[in-house]
Amino acid sequence: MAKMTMVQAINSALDCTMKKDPNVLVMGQDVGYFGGVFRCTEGLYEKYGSHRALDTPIAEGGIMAAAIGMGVNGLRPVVEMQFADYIYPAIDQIISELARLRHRSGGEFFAPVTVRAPSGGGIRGGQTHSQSPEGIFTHVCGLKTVMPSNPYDAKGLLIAAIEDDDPVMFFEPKRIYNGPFYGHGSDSHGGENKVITSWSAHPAGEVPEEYYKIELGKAATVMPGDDVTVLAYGTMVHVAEAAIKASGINAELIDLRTLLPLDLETVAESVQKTGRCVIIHEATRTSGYGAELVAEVQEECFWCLKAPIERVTGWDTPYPHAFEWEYFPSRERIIEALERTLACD
Amino acid sequence: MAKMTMVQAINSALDCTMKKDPNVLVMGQDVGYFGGVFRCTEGLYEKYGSHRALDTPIAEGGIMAAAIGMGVNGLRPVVEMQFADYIYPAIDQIISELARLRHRSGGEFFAPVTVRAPSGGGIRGGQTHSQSPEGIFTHVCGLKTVMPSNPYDAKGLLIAAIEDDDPVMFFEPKRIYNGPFYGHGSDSHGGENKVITSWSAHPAGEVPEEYYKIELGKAATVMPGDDVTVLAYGTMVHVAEAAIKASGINAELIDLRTLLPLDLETVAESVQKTGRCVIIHEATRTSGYGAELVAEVQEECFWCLKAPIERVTGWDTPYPHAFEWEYFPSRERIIEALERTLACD
Amino acid sequence: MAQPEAQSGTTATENPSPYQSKLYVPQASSRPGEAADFSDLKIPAAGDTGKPALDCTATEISELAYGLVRVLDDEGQATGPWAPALKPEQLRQGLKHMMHVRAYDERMFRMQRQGKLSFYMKCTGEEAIAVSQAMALESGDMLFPTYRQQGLLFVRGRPVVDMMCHCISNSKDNLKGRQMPVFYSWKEGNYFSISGNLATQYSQAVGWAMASAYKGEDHLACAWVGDGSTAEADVYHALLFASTYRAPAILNVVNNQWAISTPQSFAAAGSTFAARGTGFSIPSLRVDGNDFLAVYAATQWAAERARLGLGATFIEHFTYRTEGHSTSDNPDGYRAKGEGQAWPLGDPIERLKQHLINLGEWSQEQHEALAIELKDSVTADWKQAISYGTLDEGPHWPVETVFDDVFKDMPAHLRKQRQKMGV
Amino acid sequence: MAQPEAQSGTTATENPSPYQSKLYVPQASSRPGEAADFSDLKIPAAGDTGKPALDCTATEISELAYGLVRVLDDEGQATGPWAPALKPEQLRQGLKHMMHVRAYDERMFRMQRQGKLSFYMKCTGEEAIAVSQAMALESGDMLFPTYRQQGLLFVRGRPVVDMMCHCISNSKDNLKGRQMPVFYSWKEGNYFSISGNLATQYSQAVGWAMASAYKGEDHLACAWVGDGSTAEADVYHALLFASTYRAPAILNVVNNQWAISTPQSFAAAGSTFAARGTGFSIPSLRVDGNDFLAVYAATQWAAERARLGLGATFIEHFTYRTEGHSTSDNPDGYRAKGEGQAWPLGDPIERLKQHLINLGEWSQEQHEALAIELKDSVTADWKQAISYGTLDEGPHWPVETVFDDVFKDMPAHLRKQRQKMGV
Ligand SMILES: Cc1ncc(C[n+]2csc(CCOP(=O)(O)OP(=O)(O)O)c2C)c(N)n1
Ligand SMILES: Cc1ncc(C[n+]2csc(CCOP(=O)(O)OP(=O)(O)O)c2C)c(N)n1
Ligand SMILES: [Mg+2]
Ligand SMILES: [Mg+2]
Repeated sequence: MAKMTMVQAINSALDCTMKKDPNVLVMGQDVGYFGGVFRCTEGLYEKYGSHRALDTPIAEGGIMAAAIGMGVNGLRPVVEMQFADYIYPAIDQIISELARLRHRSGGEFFAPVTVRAPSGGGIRGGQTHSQSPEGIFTHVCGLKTVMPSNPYDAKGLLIAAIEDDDPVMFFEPKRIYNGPFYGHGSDSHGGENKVITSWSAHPAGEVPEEYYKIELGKAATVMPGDDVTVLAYGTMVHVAEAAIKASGINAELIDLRTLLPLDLETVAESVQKTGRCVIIHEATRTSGYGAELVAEVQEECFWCLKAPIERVTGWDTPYPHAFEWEYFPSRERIIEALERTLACD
Repeated sequence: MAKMTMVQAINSALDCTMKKDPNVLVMGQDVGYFGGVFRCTEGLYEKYGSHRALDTPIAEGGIMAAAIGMGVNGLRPVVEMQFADYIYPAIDQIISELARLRHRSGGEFFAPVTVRAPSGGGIRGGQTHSQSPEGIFTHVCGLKTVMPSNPYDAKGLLIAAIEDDDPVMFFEPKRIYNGPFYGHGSDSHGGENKVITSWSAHPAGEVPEEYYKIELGKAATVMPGDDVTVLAYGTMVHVAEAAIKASGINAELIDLRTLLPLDLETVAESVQKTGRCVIIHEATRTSGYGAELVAEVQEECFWCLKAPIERVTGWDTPYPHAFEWEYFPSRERIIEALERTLACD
Repeated sequence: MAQPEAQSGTTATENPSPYQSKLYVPQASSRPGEAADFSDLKIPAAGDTGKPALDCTATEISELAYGLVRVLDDEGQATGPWAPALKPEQLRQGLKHMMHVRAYDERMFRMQRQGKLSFYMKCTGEEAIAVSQAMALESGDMLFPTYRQQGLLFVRGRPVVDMMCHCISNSKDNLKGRQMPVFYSWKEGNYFSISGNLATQYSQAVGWAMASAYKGEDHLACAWVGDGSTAEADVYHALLFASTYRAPAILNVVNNQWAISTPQSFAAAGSTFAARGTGFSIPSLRVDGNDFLAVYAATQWAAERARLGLGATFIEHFTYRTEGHSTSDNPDGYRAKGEGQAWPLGDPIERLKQHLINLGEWSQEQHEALAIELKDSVTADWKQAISYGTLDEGPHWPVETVFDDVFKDMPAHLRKQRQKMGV
Repeated sequence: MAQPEAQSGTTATENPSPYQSKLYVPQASSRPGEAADFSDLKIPAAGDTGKPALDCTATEISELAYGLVRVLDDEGQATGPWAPALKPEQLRQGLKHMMHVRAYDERMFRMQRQGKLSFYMKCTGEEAIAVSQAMALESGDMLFPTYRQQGLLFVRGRPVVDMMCHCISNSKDNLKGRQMPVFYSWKEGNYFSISGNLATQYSQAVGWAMASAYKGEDHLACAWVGDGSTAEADVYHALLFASTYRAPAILNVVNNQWAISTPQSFAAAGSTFAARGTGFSIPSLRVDGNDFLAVYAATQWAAERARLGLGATFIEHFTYRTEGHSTSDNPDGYRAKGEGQAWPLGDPIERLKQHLINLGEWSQEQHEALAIELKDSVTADWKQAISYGTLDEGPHWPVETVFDDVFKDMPAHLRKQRQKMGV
């Protein structure tokens, strides 16, 4: 066991899989010599060479196409998109090709590509370095979509993703790369939100150095509770946790970890118990993944519901540079939603 | 007034706006000399010349970028994507640029581009000529998304879209370009589904030859009813209508027409009355636009709901060539959902 | 190469615009009512083009990107440095494959017209490209075709019955009824699954080739794209990645001069397609695509380069789409009726036939007999294919198999949907 | 131009792969610990390159895509056919703008280090490009810049205070706190809103130019992209559409040889960037980007071509990114420390200064005085800017204005969300 940040845990996952399987390679902009703009691929170039820690031209569509071709030819490429915001130039290759290949070829061909992408806001990146596009990918059949919330999960899920024979979209909440974020003060700009909390103080910052996997498609119950179920993933797991603690409400917090396939069993079991559900994500609200969660939860648990299911999400606006703390679903907004939900009878 | 198919109505909308405003032009693959693979731009080349019925290279991303630049420079380009399935190469330009331009420039710049795209299945087009990607665009703030269900609406909505200063995604359900489709026999392959019904027999096939607009953001109540609200758009409006009639259920059928902004008022009013809601779309289920509708309806109408909101949708698979009638939400599946919903008390 | 002469493309008869547009819009080679005319085309004589060293640079041979590698002259004689050393038996084999493709296309087109297929696409006039290239490659080389390279399957020995079964989505369709006709896939023959999305696989081919190099193997990837489709971003990415990583790939452009109704002038950027490769340091050739021997030689040259580690080659095959784009269009609506006849590079089958006759290795009688034999064989194949089911009547794959292969293992939500399907 | 010599890119020290990889991976010009060495560069002497006719074709001048248009020689003398007829007053103006940009960059970079900005990007060493090009264009021409053409704003007269207010998202930020620093927008100055997404606006510029032609106007569009960003599809589309419709556009590549940590060798395809334009029939030039006069002359030539209806010009500006990519990286981590010093084309400010001194129109004293004046002016501007608010403390735009401008008129769901924001 070692103390690791999420960046280190991701790096360790890549290292473990590259060591185990010569068909695994990482590729993307600045991932080779430089080790990645967020340092996730640091040291891999030195260890595995320029062919396996492969720098690429700045062409997300070309990178994705090359990765698909490599995947068809037996390799397991792990593509880094420098920011999730820059996935769109590659989305035709992802949707029309990567996701569909196995089905359209009657099972003859497939490409086991993993796409890693730092996503979400909180680093003052403005609208083009803060997006959370995961919802789009959950609408595309043939893709699995994952977002870890801590170093331990990040490593285990990433290894599982790389070894999965289906394509996996692996979104990394960059706000918590180096430490958890508890949604400090949405109204103060210079102050509390700059507090850097370290992963070393968090239990999930304990990460085995060796190879291990966490099965895709399994949620984790972060806090048990009886009165309301809170569904979150990525950075929002920690903000939700802080909000629940601050509110004193007896909430059950579930970290979805994998969005598709969804662990509906765990979710439904919880809502059947609590009768209430609040869903939290950073992405814009309309047609975000929260909508799908609402739809499934109300279908599965309709007769137990004591209150409308609430969504606490990013606003339906581009992500603003100066107002990120007002954009983020804050502790305050989560607490209000929890209280509104509990007030229903 | 004249009898028009949806193709003719769209053509007439283009003709009316081009006549009125020299800044309007149509552009896309085969839209000029040839008049479009679905004939929607027929005659415009002869009438307005090659500069205003503009053939383009096969580069959806390039076409979209050119249209944005033109829009910034005062024109109103109407882009035809030959099939909605081929929007993805243009999606970066749509999401990162078209949708965001006004906001990111503090209101300084905008591009009033309309994107027309034949969408949906039912013409044996297989997985790359049958998709319904509208849900994705409703997740992108800054875009309006429209899908008409008949010639009259198609013309009025398209003119409104072209004259709108915001970008509009205008999806045309190609199965009903030339006549409505009532979801004939999902179990017969050669027979009933080949029946071509003509628009001339349908009241909405009566279309004024002159200019008129239908305001975006307004739903239409197709059939009034008391026991259950059915939300649909595009081709599914007609299948739903046939299913409701066949079932004898006293359902209220709402044709959303504009998905974003959604006419939540009309929808909520209806569900508050009926207490039940069934949502129908062709697109794949998970994270489709139906999920957003469920989320909004349950939030607005929770206390009146007598049954879980049901979604009847395409399956979470690519659209299959040989099995389109099993893929389409059929009358049978809709009737089952209606009956299940009504059985709840 | 000079730019095409500046002409305003407008033909407006009733243009209410107050603007005096200065926008240039490209012209078509011909439109209905006009006389088709290719007399401006500069076609070098067969045998005139030199054959460069395998390790040449792109700029050293940049002239070849504007010329036309030709081996067979108008009389069917093979001439010049590119003439490949092919045995008569191989030539007859090539001729037979091309004729087989044509017989197949004709049958399938007719079956579509009779409502037995939902759609079909012929490659009439372009048979030499796929057939000759497949013969010049090795079986371990991976093919990334478009819908107009059915010839590859004939050379690699795919049973015609299987191709037909795919096209009618019956119980023996290896694609399980999921794909439109002609979007073949055949793993066993190293023939990649065709996508309806144009050009997407062109850049994947380069990734495949990079993986081949990564694994230290000698297989190359060979990819095709149409003239119109060259406009897609994937072609740029393919050229860039192939150059950057010196991928063992052959990147082909089949310039049949039309993209549905759109003439090549909208994609050609006032130049040749091959010329686009030079700026990427990829040696680029322009080849008479109706000349079986020239295509063979160019492909062999490119394959040798790839196997020697010299990287990719870009080849434009200059040909002509003799018939409509697909069963969905009538070309008389957008180009002069006689354009196909006016096209000066002839028919690839006729040209190879003449060559073989000149060599004394073939005769008109043999040719006619073979044509009948192939037609009959295709007819027999069709009968067998429909015995496994037809599009409208089935039997098909069980409908619930649509849920298979979305993922390797079916997740719970798909199992639930399959149940809901109620079959 | 010959391909770079074949070298295996691997530096693996502990590679457990059983494969003998044959994949070629490009090399960097230098990496830390190596000696920076540009001695392989073939740099033509100033004045040596001929100036073609405005109506030349791309292939006629293809050599210019591999050469380097230079006017100022090492001694600061202007020479050759490209030397533009600029008055001393204009030259001093250009020098002043470049010095102003540098002073501004230095100040802003320091302010970022002090936590006053979230991010900043300098254009040190590349000032000539934006400043000289803006001076060669007309005010009605539309600019589609990247984040490294701040010089355009200085020439067009944007108040420095306004630029600063944007960079700190304060109450006077014309972008209302929405954009990261340096993503300027300035409609009044025909300066398009910069996108964080690389290259997307390059092809939009061509659409803008097409609209200009459609309306029969004389304005051109001028767009920029970095060497690394040329790999994006938008650049291909820009070249293709500009060629197909002969759009009045100037398409620039600022080849500063680095894209964050990635050397130009990953994007250059073993050739020059300019060479890529020739295959699209777009006359393409390669210019000494640190030579104010050469950049001016090339731009003027391209602008004249556009206004004469001769279509687009593609210009590669060969320069060097002297500092880090942005405030987020340290270049010493990925390139040799001395690489900037080894770069042979010098500093654009120094070179123009020397030229003016040679002309007797400038002196070392004047230069030093101007530097101080500009530094002071930037300091005063900064003080004024922060008087309208700072990033951390505000005042900003009212937070609820984030809901404005998503649409022209706010729809109901956004009004509802604004209410929920509770402000
Ligand atoms: C991405 C995409 N855009 C548009 C289409 C529609 N489409 C199918 S074939 C075709 C023309 C292709 O022409 P070309 O590349 O010249 O190939 P050819 O048909 O001549 O062999 C078009 C526009 C498509 N299939 N995919
Ligand atoms: C689509 C996209 N991909 C990746 C990035 C991240 N990124 C920002 S700048 C940059 C390097 C650009 O290099 P270059 O084009 O050479 O321009 P320079 O910074 O040298 O001026 C990268 C990769 C981005 N902003 N957009
Ligand atoms: Mg073609
Ligand atoms: Mg650069």
